[in-house]
Amino acid sequence: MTLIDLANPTRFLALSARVLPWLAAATVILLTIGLYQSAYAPDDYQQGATVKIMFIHVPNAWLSMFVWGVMSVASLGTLVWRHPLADVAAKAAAPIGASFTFLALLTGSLWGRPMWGTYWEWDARLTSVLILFLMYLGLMALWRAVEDPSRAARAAAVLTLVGAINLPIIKFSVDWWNTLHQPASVMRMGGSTLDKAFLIPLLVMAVAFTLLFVTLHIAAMRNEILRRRVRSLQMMQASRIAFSSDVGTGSRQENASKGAA
Amino acid sequence: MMISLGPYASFIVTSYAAAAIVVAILIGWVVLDYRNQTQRLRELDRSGVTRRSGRSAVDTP
Amino acid sequence: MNGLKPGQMQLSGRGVICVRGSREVFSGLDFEAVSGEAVAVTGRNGSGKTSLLRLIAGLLIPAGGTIVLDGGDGDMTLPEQCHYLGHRDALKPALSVAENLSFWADFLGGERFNVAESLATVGLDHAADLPAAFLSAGQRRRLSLARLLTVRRPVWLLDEPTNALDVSGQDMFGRLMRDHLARGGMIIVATHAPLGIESRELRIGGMV
Amino acid sequence: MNGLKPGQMQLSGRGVICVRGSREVFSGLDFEAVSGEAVAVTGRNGSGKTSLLRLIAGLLIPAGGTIVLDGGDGDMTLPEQCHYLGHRDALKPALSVAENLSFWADFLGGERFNVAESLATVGLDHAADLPAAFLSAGQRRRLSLARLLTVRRPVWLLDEPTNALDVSGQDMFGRLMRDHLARGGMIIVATHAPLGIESRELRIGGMV
Amino acid sequence: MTALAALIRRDIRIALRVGGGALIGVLFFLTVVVLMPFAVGPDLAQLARLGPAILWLGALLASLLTLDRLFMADHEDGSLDLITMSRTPLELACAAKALAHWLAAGLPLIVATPVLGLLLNLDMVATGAVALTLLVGTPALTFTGMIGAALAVTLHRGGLLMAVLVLPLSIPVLIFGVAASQAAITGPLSFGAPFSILCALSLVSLVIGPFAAAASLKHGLD
Amino acid sequence: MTALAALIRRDIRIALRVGGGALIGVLFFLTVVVLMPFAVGPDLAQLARLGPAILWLGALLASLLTLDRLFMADHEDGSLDLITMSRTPLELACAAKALAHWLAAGLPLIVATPVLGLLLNLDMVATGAVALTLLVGTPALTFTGMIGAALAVTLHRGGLLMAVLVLPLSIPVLIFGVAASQAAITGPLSFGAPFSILCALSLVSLVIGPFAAAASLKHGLD
Ligand code: HEM
Ligand SMILES: Nc1ncnc2c1ncn2[C@@H]1O[C@H](COP(=O)(O)OP(=O)(O)OP(=O)(O)O)[C@@H](O)[C@H]1O
Ligand SMILES: Nc1ncnc2c1ncn2[C@@H]1O[C@H](COP(=O)(O)OP(=O)(O)OP(=O)(O)O)[C@@H](O)[C@H]1O
Ligand SMILES: [Mg+2]
Ligand SMILES: [Mg+2]
Repeated sequence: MTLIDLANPTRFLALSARVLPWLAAATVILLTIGLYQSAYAPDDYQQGATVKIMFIHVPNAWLSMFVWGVMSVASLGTLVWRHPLADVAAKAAAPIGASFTFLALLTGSLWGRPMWGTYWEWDARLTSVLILFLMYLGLMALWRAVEDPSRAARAAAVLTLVGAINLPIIKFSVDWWNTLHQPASVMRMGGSTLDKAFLIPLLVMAVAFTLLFVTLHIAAMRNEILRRRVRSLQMMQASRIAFSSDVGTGSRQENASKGAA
Repeated sequence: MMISLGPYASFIVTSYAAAAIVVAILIGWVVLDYRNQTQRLRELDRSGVTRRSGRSAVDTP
Repeated sequence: MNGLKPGQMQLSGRGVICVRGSREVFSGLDFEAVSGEAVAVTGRNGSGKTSLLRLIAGLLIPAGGTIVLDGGDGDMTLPEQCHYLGHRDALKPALSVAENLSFWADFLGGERFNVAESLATVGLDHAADLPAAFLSAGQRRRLSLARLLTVRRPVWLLDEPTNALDVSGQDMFGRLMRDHLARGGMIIVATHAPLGIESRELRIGGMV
Repeated sequence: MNGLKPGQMQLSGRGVICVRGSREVFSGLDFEAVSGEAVAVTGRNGSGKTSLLRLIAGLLIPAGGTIVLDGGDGDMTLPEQCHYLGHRDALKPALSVAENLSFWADFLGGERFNVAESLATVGLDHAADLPAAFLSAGQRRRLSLARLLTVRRPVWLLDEPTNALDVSGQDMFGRLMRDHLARGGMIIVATHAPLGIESRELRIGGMV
Repeated sequence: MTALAALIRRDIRIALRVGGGALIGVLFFLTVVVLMPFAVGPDLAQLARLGPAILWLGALLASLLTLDRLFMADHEDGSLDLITMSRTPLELACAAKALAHWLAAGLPLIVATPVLGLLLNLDMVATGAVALTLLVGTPALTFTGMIGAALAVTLHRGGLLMAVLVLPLSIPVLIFGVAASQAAITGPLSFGAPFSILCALSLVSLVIGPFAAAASLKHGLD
Repeated sequence: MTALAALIRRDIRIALRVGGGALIGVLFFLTVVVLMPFAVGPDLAQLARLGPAILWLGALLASLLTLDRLFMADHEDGSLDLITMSRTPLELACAAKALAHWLAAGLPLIVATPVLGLLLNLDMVATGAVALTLLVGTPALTFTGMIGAALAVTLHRGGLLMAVLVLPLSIPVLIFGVAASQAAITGPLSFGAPFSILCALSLVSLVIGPFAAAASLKHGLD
C-alpha cells in the first residue's frame, strides 16, 4: 500500500492545492446569495415564516443521501478497481455526510414542532433518515476502530454498499407509506410544484451546500492522504526496515499506476 | 432592517445557528487536521525518515 | 504449452511482491517447481515463508507479479488444485476425529474416501471416535495430515508440517510425501527442520 | 531437607497418575530434576508430555501421586516458581510487541525489567512497536521466549519450545537455557527435536 | 452439492453440541420472555400488547448473541482458508453456513413460540401470527447478521462494533415483523401489507447477505 | 498491586482497541434505544414510561454481548494458564478483569445516558435517576455476568448457554434498577427502598462474583 498510495495521490495533492481556493470562494459567494434570498423570501401562506427552515433542511436532507451515494461509488472503486484514492474519498466523506444528516434531522425536528406539534415521530421517512445517521456513525466508528486503513477500507466498502439500499427507502418512503412528512415537491416526476419564490432560493442554497461539500471533501481527502503518509512513515520508522533495496521498485510503480489508470 | 420571523422565530434562528455551528466545526476540523498532519510530516522529515523515492516527505505547499 | 510433457506440471512465480500490514515482506521473487519435485522454502523467522505459501494458495493477494500453474487442470484455479496445511489445524474440537476427517473429505469432494483407512495411515485409528478436543498437539497434526489424503490434488503447500510430530510420525509423513511425488505431485514446504526427503531449496530473505 | 546443598533445589514426582477425559494417560510415573539440570521429556505423540508439564505447573490436578519442589522459596507454591511455555503463546494480537512483553513483566512481578533489552535478546527489537498480530509464527514464539526473562523463576517448563524457530533462534534459545542452568535453574522440556544443550532424558510411554 | 450439504451438516452438528442443543435456544428465549415483564412491569394487558415485540426482540437478541462467531471460529482454526480455496463458490458456502445457523438456532425458537405465547397471554391467532412472521423474518435476521459476522472476521473485531454495524440493518425487519404481528392481533390495519414487505425483506437479504459476506471475506483476505 | 494494575490496564487497552473504543459502546446504546420504539410502538407517552426499562435493557444487552469473551480470549491464547499460575490470587485477578470490563464497557453507557434520555423523552430528574441506578447497578451486571463467562470457559461453551446462565442472575438487578428509576419518575413509591436494595445487590455481587468465577476456573482446569 505504501507506494500505491503515494503514486497518484501525489498528483491529487497538487491538484487540490490549485482548486481549493476557487471552490471555497465560489461556495462563499453562493452561500451569501442563497442566505440573502432566503432571508427575503416571502412567508408561506400555510407555514408562515417557518418555511425559512426549508432552505436549510432540504439541502441538508438531499446532501445526506447524496454523500452516501458518493461513498457508494467510492466503495465500488475500492472493491472493483482497487483505486488508491477511492477509500480515501469514502473515509473523508463519512464525517461530512454524518454532519449533514445530523442537520437534516435537527432542522427537521425543529420544523416539525410548529408544523406537526411534535419534535419527533417514528414514521418511515424520519426513521430511515435516523438509520442513515446511525450507519454513518457506524462507518466512522469502523474507520476509527481499525488501524490498518486498507483493511478498514474494504470492510467499510461492503457495508456502504449494503447501506445504499437505505437510499431508495428514504426517498420513496413518503410514497410507499402515508407519513407525516410531505411528499416530494421539487424533485418529482412531472416537474416541481413549488412556487418560484421558494424554489429559486432553495436551489441556490442546494447548490451552495453541494459546493460546500465538495470543498470540504477535497480538503478532508487531502488530510487523509497526508495522514496515511504519516502512518506509513511511522511504520517504517517503527520497524526500522531499510527500504533502500530497490529490487522490484519498478514493477511496483508500474503496478501502482496500472491500478490508477 | 429586521426580517420578521413570526411566532416561531426561535425555531428558525436555532436551525440557522445550528447549521452555522456544524459547518464551522467541519471547517475547523479540516483546517486543524491539515495543520496537524503537515506538522507530523515535517517532524518525521526532520528525524530523517523519508519515503523510498528519496523525495522529502513534505512536498505539499 | 511451455514445452511441458503431457501430465507434467509447472508452478512458477515471476517477480512476486508481498506486502503485509503495509510493509513489504519480499519483492521480485522468482521461483518454480515441477511435477515430482519438492521445494523446501527456507529463511529466517519472518522472512515470508508462510506468506509465500498463502500467496500461492490465493489466501493473500500479491502486490505485484504473477503465479501460474502450467499443465494442471484447466478447469480449476490454482488454489483449487492445492492442498494447504497451515499452522492452524482446521479441526473442530466438538466433532470426533472421524467426523472431522469425513467432513473435509465430503467438502473437498473426495468420493469413495475411506476414513478408517486414512486414520490408520496417520496412526489415529485408535482415536477415531474421540472428540478432537482430546487430541494432543501431535495427534492434531496427524489428523490434519490425513486431510491431504481425502482428495488427490497435485500441489501440496505445507507450512512447517513436521512440527509436533514424533519420530515415527515424521517417518510416516516422509512416506506420504514420497508417494505424492512419485504420483507426479508437487510439494512446496516451508520448514526449519530437515525434511527427510530430497528437495530443492528456495531461500527467501525478506524482512526479519 | 533431603540432604540438599543450600541453594540447591530438587523437583520430584512420585507415582504420578494422569487422567484426562476419563482416560488414563500414564500412571505411577516417577521423575526428578535438580538445579542446573535439564530434563528432556520424550515420548510418542499422545504419550503425555504436555500433560506432565501441566501437572507440574498446577494446570492439571494429578489423579494420584505427588509432585514437590524441595529447596525452593518456601513462601511460594510450586506453580508460582515455574515459568510455563505452552503451545499457545499468551499474546494479545491487538497490543504491540513491547506492550505484550511489558504486561507480562508487570503482571509476573518483574521489577526493573528492561523490555527493549529483552526484545533485543530474542531478536525482536526491530518489531517492538508492531502489533503482535503482525508477527510470524517464529516471531511469536520468540516473543513468548522473552517472557522467560521477565522475572527469575527457578523452574522452566517448556513445551516444544523450538517449534517454528529458525536456526539462529534455536541458537539464541540454547544460550538462554544454558544461562538459566548456569544460574542454578532447572528446565523440564518436552520435545521431539534435539535440544542443543546437554540434558537427561525422561521417556514416558503412556497411551498412543 | 455434497460439499454444501456436508458444510450444513457439520455446522448444525457443532451448533447442537457446542451451543448445547436446540433446547438451550428455547431456554434462552424463555428467559428473555420471563425477563421482560420485570423490565416493563407486570401489567397483563400491556404485556399482551407488547407480546409480539418481546418475542421479536428475543429472536433478534438470540441472533446477535450467536451470529458474531459464525465465521470467527472457522477463521481462527483455519477452516475458512480451506473453504475459500475450495471449488465451492464462497457465496454458496456463506449461504450454507447461514442456513445451518438458522436451522440450529432460529427454527427451535419458532417451534417454541406457541409455548411462550401462552406465557405472554397471547391468544391462538396472535401466536400463530407471531410464529408465522418469525418464520418468515428470522432468516432475514440471520442473513443480514451474517454480513456483520463476515466483517467481524475481516476487521478482527467483534462484540459491540459488530452489533452497531448490524443493528441498523435489522431494524426494518423488526419493524415489519412486529407491525405484521400487531396487525394480526389488534389491527384495523391489514396483516398482508407489512407481511409481504417482511417477505420481500427476507428475500432481498437472502440474496444480498451471502454476496456481501463473501465479498467482505474475500477482500479481507490476510 | 502492580500485577492487578497491569491486568486492568491491559484489558482496558484491548477493549478500547478491539471493541473500537468507548464511543462504540455509546453508539450501541443509541442503536438499542432507537430500536426499541420500533418494537414497542412509537407512542411517546408509553416510551417515556418504558424509558428506564429500555435503558436498562440496553445495558444488560451490552454486557451480555461483550462478557462472554471475558475469559474466553485469555483461555484460548493461554494467558489464563499463566494468570492461574501467578502469585496474584485468582479471585483478585478475576475482579480486576471485571473492573476493567466495566470501566471500558459500562461507564461509557452511563455517561451517555443523558443524551439518550432526551431521545426517550425523559425529563431531567428521570434521566438523573436512571443514570444513578445504572451507575450503581451495572457493576452488578458485570460481576454476575463474570460467573457466566467463567462457566463458559470451563464448559467450552459460549453464546446462548452463557446467556441462559447469566440472565436469571441478572433479573434481580434489572427489577430493582427499573423499579428505582420508575419510582423516581412517577412514583408514589419511594426511590430509596429499591435503590438501597440495588446497592446491596451490587455489593453482594462484588464479593460473590470473583469468588464464584475463580472457583469455576480452578475446577475447570484442564
Ligand atoms: C426530523 C424530521 C425530518 C427528517 C428526518 C426529514 C427528512 C427529509 C428528507 C430525507 C428529505 C429529502 C427527501 C427527498 O428528496 O425526497 C426531506 C425533504 C423535505 N422535507 Fe423533511 N424531514 C423532516 C421533517 C420535516 C418537516 C417537519 C417538514 C415540514 C413540515 C419537512 C419538509 C420537507 C420538505 C418540504 C422537503 C422537500 C421535499 C421535496 O420537495 O422534494 N421535513 N426531508
Ligand atoms: N483436553 C484433553 N481432554 C482429554 N484428553 C486429552 C486432552 N488433551 C490430551 N488428551 C489425551 O491425553 C493424552 C496425552 O496428551 P498430551 O497432550 O499430554 O500428549 P503429548 O505427549 O504432549 O503429545 P504430543 O507429542 O502430540 O504433544 C493423549 O492421548 C490425548 O488423547
Ligand atoms: N497478518 C499480518 N499482518 C501484517 N504483517 C504480517 C502478518 N503476518 C506476518 N506479517 C509480517 O510478514 C513477515 C513475514 O511473515 P511470515 O509469516 O510469512 O514469515 P515466515 O517466514 O513464515 O516466518 P516463520 O519462520 O516465523 O514462520 C513478517 O515479518 C511479519 O512481521
Ligand atoms: Mg511461518
Ligand atoms: Mg504435547
